[in-house]
Amino acid sequence: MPKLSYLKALNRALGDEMDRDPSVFVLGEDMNFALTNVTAGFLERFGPERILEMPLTEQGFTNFATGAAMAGRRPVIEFQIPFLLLLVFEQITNQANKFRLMSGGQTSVPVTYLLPAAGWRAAWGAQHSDQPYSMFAHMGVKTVLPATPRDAYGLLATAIRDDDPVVFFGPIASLGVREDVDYADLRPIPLGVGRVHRVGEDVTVVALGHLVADALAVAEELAGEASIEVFDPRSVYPFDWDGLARSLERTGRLVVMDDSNRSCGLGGEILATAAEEMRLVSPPKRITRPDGAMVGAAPELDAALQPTREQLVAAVRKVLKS
Amino acid sequence: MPKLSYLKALNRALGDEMDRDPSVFVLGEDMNFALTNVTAGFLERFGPERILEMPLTEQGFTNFATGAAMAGRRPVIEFQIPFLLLLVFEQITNQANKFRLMSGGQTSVPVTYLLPAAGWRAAWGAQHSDQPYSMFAHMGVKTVLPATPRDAYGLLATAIRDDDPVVFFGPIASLGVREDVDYADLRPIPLGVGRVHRVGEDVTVVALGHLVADALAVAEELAGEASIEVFDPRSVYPFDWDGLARSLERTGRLVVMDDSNRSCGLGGEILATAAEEMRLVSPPKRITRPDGAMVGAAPELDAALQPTREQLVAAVRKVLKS
Amino acid sequence: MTELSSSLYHKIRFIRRFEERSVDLVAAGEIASGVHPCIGQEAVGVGVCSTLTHDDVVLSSHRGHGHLLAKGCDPARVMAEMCGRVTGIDKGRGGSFHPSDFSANVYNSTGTVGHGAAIAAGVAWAIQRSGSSRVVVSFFGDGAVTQGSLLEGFNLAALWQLPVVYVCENNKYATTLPVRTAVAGTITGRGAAFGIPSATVDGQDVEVVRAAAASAVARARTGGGPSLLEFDTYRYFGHHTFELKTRLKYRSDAEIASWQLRDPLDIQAARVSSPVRALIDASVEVELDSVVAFAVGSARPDPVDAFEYMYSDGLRPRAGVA
Amino acid sequence: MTELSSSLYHKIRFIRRFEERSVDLVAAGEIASGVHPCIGQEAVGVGVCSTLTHDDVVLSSHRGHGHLLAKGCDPARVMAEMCGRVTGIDKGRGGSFHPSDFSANVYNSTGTVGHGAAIAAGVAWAIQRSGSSRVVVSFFGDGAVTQGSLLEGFNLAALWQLPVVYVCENNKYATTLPVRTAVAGTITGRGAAFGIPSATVDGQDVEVVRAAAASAVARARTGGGPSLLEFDTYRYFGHHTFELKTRLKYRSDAEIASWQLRDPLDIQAARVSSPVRALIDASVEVELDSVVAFAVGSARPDPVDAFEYMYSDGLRPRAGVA
Ligand SMILES: Cc1ncc(C[n+]2csc(CCOP(=O)(O)OP(=O)(O)O)c2C)c(N)n1
Ligand SMILES: Cc1ncc(C[n+]2csc(CCOP(=O)(O)OP(=O)(O)O)c2C)c(N)n1
Ligand SMILES: [Mg+2]
Ligand SMILES: [Mg+2]
Repeated sequence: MPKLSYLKALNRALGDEMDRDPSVFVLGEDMNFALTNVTAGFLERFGPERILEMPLTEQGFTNFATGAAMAGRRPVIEFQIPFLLLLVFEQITNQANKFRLMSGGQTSVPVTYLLPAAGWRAAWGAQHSDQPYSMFAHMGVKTVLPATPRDAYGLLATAIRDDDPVVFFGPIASLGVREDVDYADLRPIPLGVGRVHRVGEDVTVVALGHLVADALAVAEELAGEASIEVFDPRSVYPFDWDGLARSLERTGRLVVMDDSNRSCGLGGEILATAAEEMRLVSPPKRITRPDGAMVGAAPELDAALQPTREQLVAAVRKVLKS
Repeated sequence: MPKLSYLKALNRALGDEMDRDPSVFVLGEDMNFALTNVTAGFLERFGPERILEMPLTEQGFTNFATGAAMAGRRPVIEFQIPFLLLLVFEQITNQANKFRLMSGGQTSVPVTYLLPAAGWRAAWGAQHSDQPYSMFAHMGVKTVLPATPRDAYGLLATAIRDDDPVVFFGPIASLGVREDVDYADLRPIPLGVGRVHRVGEDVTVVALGHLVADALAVAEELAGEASIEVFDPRSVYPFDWDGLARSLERTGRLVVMDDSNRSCGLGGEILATAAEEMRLVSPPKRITRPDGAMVGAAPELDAALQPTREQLVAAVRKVLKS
Repeated sequence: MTELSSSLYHKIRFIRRFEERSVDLVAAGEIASGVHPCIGQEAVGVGVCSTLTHDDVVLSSHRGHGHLLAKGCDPARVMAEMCGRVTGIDKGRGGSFHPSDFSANVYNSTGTVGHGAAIAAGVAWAIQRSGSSRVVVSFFGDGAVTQGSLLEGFNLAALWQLPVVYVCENNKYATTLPVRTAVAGTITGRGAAFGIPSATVDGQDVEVVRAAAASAVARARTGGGPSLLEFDTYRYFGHHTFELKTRLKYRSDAEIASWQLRDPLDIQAARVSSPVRALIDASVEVELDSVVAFAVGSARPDPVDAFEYMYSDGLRPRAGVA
Repeated sequence: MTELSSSLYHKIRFIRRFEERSVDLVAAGEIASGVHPCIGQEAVGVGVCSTLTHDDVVLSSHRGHGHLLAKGCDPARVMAEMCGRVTGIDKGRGGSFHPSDFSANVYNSTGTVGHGAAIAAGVAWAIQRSGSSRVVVSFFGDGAVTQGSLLEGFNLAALWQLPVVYVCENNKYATTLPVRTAVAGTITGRGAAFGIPSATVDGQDVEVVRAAAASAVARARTGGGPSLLEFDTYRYFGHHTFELKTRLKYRSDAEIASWQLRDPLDIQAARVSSPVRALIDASVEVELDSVVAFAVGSARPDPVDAFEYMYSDGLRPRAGVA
């Protein structure tokens, strides 16, 4: 079976959707040279009418995409840097995501916001390394953060076909990850449906994005001590609360590993919902970035602000003991 | 003792700080006519050099304030509508709030972002009624949401004197609230220090902003059934975790009433931190807006998305029973 | 052209009286949001929209009632929308400020001042690429020209020579802010900077407006690209009905009176014989009686429907209580 | 003026070699972020800064090494910053992309392209109101002129006739994007639209740059308000050192060669006698040896200091694990 990388999966999903539906087009910066490689080969394949090179004008082209979507197109906007999603935060959350409601259902805004570069970039500094996915969930924007090439393919296809705005976070740290896939098996994956990567009995570890690999490694490492279930929600919003509840029904213990900032982040939301509504036999724990984590530009310092496997090991042991 | 309204408290705190420190100035829209009344009388009192009328250019004047702050001034920016804080979200969270770190401590950016109109406005529609304070906490921006005129005075004074960016949320629903105060008692209130409005033994109700009044009313109403402690954190970030822990040490039961959206909101953060680190003898509960609450423009519909006293009563009873 | 003259008079008269009726309905508590009346500016919307076909698209503003009526929306359903009724063009989810009506190709009226310009560019791009000769008109005020996103929209429209007509209704104020104190340089100069043919035109004489709009629309329809038309106009009423309470003195009675000397209604009335006018005026009152009756007589929305129309797939957000 | 000519040559030569050395340090793994070299554009920063005093303020960009050195920052501490060392101008928190050095009045280099323009206006306003005659220079590229916030800054600077000189280094590309495909109209036309005196000037001849900058700076210093100078220049190196790996073909070798015929180093060299040049070149190498030795020999930051400098009051965010 061919090995498909996460990056290639994005390229393939986007290309397949463009073949399938002529209303799908891509816009963004450095499109003509496919700087991120997500659209490698597309200019030749689909032409400049469907691969739109944009000026350095993110708010303008985000609103532009909203207009094109209301006029029947399915824009996919590629953003190169996480903070660009902060720059267009109002245009996505307060405009694109509300126009359907405001029109009483007359229109919909099927735009996909694709960030194939989510997370920390060593030494790129404070302004380039945020993980804003929790805030899109807070604002009710459909948001996904797939961990594997197969899930990346399936959720990007779904995001593009969805009639509402969807933000797709692809972790920098995952782009090179490869997976054996039978291309025939690649298909859309529904929003809000998590995936149990590993079945376990003693504790549920929830992880997303590139941290799923860390969770699986730790589960292996601790296999002798405990049976760890690894649950990847895959979608940040809507969230697979039923899937989480099913897992906790069995394990009753919860540790979350989440790359977003601690305060009001997804990790906290998972702990809160579990504590309020689900079975927990011991206090849950989360491993996140610190509150309002701001990285500088020195890798040593910044690495100290990222969640680690050691922290996960300690948290799992703690939760098992209590 | 004179009765001081919340709105008057803002006016007084701002005026006192401007008297005290000539580097403090105000900028915003419709300043020359003090549309919000926060700066009523200031143009005459302080002159156009310190009361700056701004064009409709929020990102520009937010960056402008950042520059003025780096050059030694203490700007207070008034925003008339909650979503304007979404429009300048990047300028506050990814620029102003990071420049101190990025400079290795060489500079600081003492800007106060004052929103004297936080929350739902009946029928003003989907784009005018958000409560974004949880997201500023997520990004590590100092954020306050005072509930009473005295606290509003004290926390606005503190926000202005603080050397970092601080976002001040003043709830629309609280602006008319009046309190007997001895002006001599008005003084700065430190960030991150909560206030126990009512001591209780059985359950801790955490409420912020205009919901504190609802919490107190419900505490009265249920006085016969239970002894309810009402805790107002006052600051959203930094949060008074020690104060909450002290309260839970005694009550062991928690209900949070929070006007922000449910997913990844402050209410969830409080439940998560309590569940992870504090004493809880029964599952905590929260009353919030729904996930990604979007109000329309019909008051009946929108009111159905706001937290209510009835919900709080039910939640308190539930928590007491379990 | 008395045919045309009287039909233009009819439309202006209708909008004038519609606005006056809506102000009454605000006082009567039927329009909870209050309104931004276009009284004094009717000739702009009427003149511009008189050059459009049903298929042409309009993006309106917060002061949009006149645009909607001139574009052919059902007045009864527009008024019902303003009253937050389920029979409204947006089922009560858009309201007076931010309506849309796809049955008349009014795509929306975003609440973020100035941001409609780039949305319009996106709609125009999609239309142009679909091979149609439809034209997009984007209405905004003088306040919008200091919003960077508007200029980002200009750049995109000019780069790709899109079929958009940008219509700036320069009514001299943004709320209380005089345009001359907010706009450095000129409004038309901003269009010229992007190579967009730009002109300042009398906005009080509907036939002058129509002539200017006709050539801009013809240019757009025939592949000549975008235009910017700045119409000199004035609102006789306050920015919003709240000015009935807050007596803001940001302009002199003399200034208002001087503009009333060129009332668009009088200017056009002079071109219509008094008997014809009498018939029109009477018919307008009759029609408005039924418009108001329909609106206030329509059902209010049921609070249980608060989640309706938020998402295309019927996704139901979690409620604010578990 | 051979005194001046040779000192200008000296600065250009120093920056050219400094950049070449930094590219080596990227290859050597000492500069983890990579760099955006200004090779080919040195005359702009040198010519402009040669007209400034120590007290004048510079806001730089991501391609800012040349600006910093020309403004008088300590080269050893700039290089140390790029290497993420504690001896760096920002103690390793700013890095190569977003440095500041208040000891030389370089206030910052925000990562949000185009947003420095409004920050500069704020600094200039504060300076002007303090009665000082200091001037602010805001550097940005051709890519920045399509960012709405930049134009919002122009409007504010023009409205209040602030002492800012806007310097656009038009090096023909924004990453891979050719300026002619991104900018409708002209760059200077954008200044003119706001009534800002604007000119396009040769950016390769440092003495021409200096002359143009001198008059703009004099205008600002004497209350004449802002200016916009668009310098025609070119970068010989890629956008960022990542281009050493990704072989992007967005420009022809012939184009690069044609610009190398007007290399700012050669142009200025021709004005300096060869013996003097030989002395300068030799001294530059000696100095750069110690610059590099200082940088790579300096201590790396200690991970425990990751929270340093985030908040003025020493607020410590909660860690990512409880
Ligand atoms: C970006 C933004 N800033 C501020 C507001 C608040 N606001 C609503 S209407 C308005 C005045 C707009 O003036 P103008 O564009 O001239 O239109 P007019 O009201 O005169 O028709 C303002 C400031 C807003 N809705 N959006
Ligand atoms: C608002 C914003 N958009 C995109 C980026 C990513 N980015 C960094 S530098 C750059 C190119 C800037 O080009 P230009 O302004 O011409 O400066 P140059 O690199 O040519 O010196 C881009 C797109 C950014 N940092 N900020
Ligand atoms: Mg106006
Ligand atoms: Mg460039």
